Amino acid sequence: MINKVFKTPKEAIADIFDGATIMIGGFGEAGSPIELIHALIDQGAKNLTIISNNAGSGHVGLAALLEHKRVKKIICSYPKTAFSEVFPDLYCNGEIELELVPQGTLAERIRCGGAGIPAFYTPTSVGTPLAEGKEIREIDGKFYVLEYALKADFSLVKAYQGDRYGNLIYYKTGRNFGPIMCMAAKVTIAQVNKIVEVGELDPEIIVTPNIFVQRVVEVANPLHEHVLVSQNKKYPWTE
Amino acid sequence: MINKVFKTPKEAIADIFDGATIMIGGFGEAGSPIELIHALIDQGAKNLTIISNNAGSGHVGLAALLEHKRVKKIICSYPKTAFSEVFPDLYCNGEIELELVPQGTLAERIRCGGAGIPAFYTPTSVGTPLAEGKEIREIDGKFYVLEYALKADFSLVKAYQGDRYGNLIYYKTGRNFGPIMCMAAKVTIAQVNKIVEVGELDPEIIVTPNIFVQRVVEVANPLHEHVLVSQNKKYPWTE
Amino acid sequence: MDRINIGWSKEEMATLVANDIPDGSYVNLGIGIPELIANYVPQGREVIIHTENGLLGVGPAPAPGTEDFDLINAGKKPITAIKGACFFHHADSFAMIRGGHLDFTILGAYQVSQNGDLANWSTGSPNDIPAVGGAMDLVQGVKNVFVIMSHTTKDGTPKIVKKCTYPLTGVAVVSRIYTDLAIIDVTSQGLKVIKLAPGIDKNTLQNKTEADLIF
Amino acid sequence: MDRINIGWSKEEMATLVANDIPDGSYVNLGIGIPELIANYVPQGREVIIHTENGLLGVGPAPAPGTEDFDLINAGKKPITAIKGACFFHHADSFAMIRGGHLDFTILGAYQVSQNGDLANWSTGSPNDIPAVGGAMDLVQGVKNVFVIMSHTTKDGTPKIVKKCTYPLTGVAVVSRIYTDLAIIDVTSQGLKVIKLAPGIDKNTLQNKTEADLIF
Repeated sequence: MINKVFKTPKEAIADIFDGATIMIGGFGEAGSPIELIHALIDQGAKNLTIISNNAGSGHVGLAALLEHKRVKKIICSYPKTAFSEVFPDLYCNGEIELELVPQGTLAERIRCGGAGIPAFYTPTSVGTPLAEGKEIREIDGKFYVLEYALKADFSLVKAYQGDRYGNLIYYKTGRNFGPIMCMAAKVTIAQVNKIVEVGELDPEIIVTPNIFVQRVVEVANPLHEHVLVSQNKKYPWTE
Repeated sequence: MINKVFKTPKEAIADIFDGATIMIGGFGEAGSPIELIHALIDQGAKNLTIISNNAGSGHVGLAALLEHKRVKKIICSYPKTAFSEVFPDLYCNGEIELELVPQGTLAERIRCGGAGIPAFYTPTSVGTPLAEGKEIREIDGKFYVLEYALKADFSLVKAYQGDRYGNLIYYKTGRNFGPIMCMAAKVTIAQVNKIVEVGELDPEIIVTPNIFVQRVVEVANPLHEHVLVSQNKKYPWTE
Repeated sequence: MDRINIGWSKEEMATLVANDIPDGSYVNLGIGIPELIANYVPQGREVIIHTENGLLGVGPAPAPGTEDFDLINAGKKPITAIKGACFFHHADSFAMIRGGHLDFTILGAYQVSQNGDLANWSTGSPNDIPAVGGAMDLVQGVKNVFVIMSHTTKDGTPKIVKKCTYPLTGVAVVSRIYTDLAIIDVTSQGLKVIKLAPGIDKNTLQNKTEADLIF
Repeated sequence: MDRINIGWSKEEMATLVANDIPDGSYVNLGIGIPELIANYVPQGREVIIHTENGLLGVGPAPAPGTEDFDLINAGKKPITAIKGACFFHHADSFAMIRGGHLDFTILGAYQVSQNGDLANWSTGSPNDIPAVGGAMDLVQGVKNVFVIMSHTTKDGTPKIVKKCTYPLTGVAVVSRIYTDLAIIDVTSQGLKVIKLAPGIDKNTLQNKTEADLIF
């Protein structure tokens, strides 16, 4: 019997190892698997490479993971968000490596990693500093840069509902990087607001087919990053 | 006001021109826009290049378009289906050009055409006759072939429901090539079993976002190819 | 750019842009002033607004207290969705952008050059945190790239230049510039002024512009 | 291959394959004999069957009269969908295949060579209509490529050969071959027989095989 359900975030992320490459879903707060990230902070894995659109905000979630010096490198399109304090400090002190990738190139590199496409050409960034040192090719009179697929050891994503097979649906713009990150990791771990019975999700509306998900864990009432940031909370909680 | 609804297949396909490149959805019968194809036969455009997974069956739909000598070239993964009679005859007589493409490469070339990716590398077909003459590249110790995007002047697809914006949902395995072909044409024409009001389709379950569709036409009770083939029907109908 | 004392206000600039977007257009709005444009779409036009984080059909800002932080725009501000909207993932969203399906993108800028080069993501300062987001994809893929910005920096330095000194977002990508002082088309002949703000004359505009203007 | 008079029947071959597929596997079944395997999954195992035309979770064949011709498999035969199934488009389907997400694909073959080269799409005859479908993607992307076929052609010509004479589907892609006479692993040492059908001895098998076998 297939049962990908884990009881707690702690159990779901237990085997993440030092030096792992981890994709983390979310566009800002929407879709960010904050409980999985907090469990990862508790677990202690370090020397991580993180692939994520942003670099976190305040002192919770992804920002807290960075603040605890667990991340040696981040591959990211926009590490400069409102209330982003941790990343700028680390970056200016040379304590974290940044690979800056245009957002669409980031998305496509991740999808290609999941789709068995090792490299592709894109017009994005041609003629800019982000294309420097990369192969440029002329196709039908236009110039393109060669970009390589991204893959990960683990993906941590947040979805809305899931089942024991690993089927997922998302909620509004929380979908963002989730579906493609599920495709691109050896082990995808999804936190969902609700686990439903197999068969409850209409086969026509499933966004992430179960084959792309290895673990599902229910977090019924996930924390809201903007609330925690406005309260200046820090993880781990210190009361 | 945006209104992409056309009253009849005839009006929806009226401007398809001689020499056009047309993607036609469907995997065998499922998802094949048979009424749009029949309207195209009536309309008379010739010298067409067709991109489609199969080459039709019996003497209706795509097979009938071929039989009327409207197609100079077909780009296709599997032109040899049960009850496929027209294509084999044309092919053996040298009356049609065939570009045979592995199914996954065909799908990815179409998606890339819609996604602004001009070319990509794939492991598929390396070491086989279908990779002959193509650029081979070694990436991380494995060999890949360079494949180029496909685009079209028109795509003809069949969906289940659509609205005046052009949002589409599909029915079961009739989905197949529809969503990616919608992306890859200048003008996508979708026949749908039902046109619904804007807002009736849940934003979470729309499969083809309206931006990829230019025309929608309702065909409430589409013909079933397998029935027509079993009755040995030929289009245009001759009673 | 909090206050503009001469020429058009931000709201007037947004109105000018909105008037130039035809019925039925698909439009991506950048962060900041471009977001205002959604408020000035003329009555009777349907313009579908795309936000690159996965929504086609951005609606008006939510009433205070009704915000949903899982429904945000590229600037990470809460939004609403219109009837007929749809959600999708990032690879599909950038397929729309890169694949040429959007009609307009309206972006802010640090600098625009006379051939339409755009610099809007980095000042190049070593202390600046580099962050590019979707800008480089938008300028490559969207059919018409419009810039909306103040004509000069606060200290009066021209932002419309012969050659950008800041790192580029794209080469020869901008087709029209809306500033508080003028509307300028990027043409093969050069920068052509198509409208002056009330009270602005040709000399004043040229003096605030490093690149040569055609009137 | 309509009747097999010695060795295993088609149903027995399908049972052998089905027994070798662990619980929880994701499996793509080719057209023809491979389709039978779905009927022989041992009780208590959940095996999720993928069909490349856009369904994960193929169920048993529909009862006569209940066929839905919008719900078909890669062989274009009506099927059903299990609870927990999902539909998707072709690019996503082949992302599953090419991206290495499927555990097994079971394919028919014209020829398999001693290093695992597969020929199963064309006889190379000029009168043959070339048709490749998804085979070349499957052999490149799926973790384990199994072949199920008759050991020889009807006229007794070996199908397990030193070097394929038919056009290739993929180079060194097959890991195991199930025939009516034996189960054979493709190893770095060569073709290793791991099971003989009842009544088949080593000599008989080697005589019907062009490539050298290891017992």
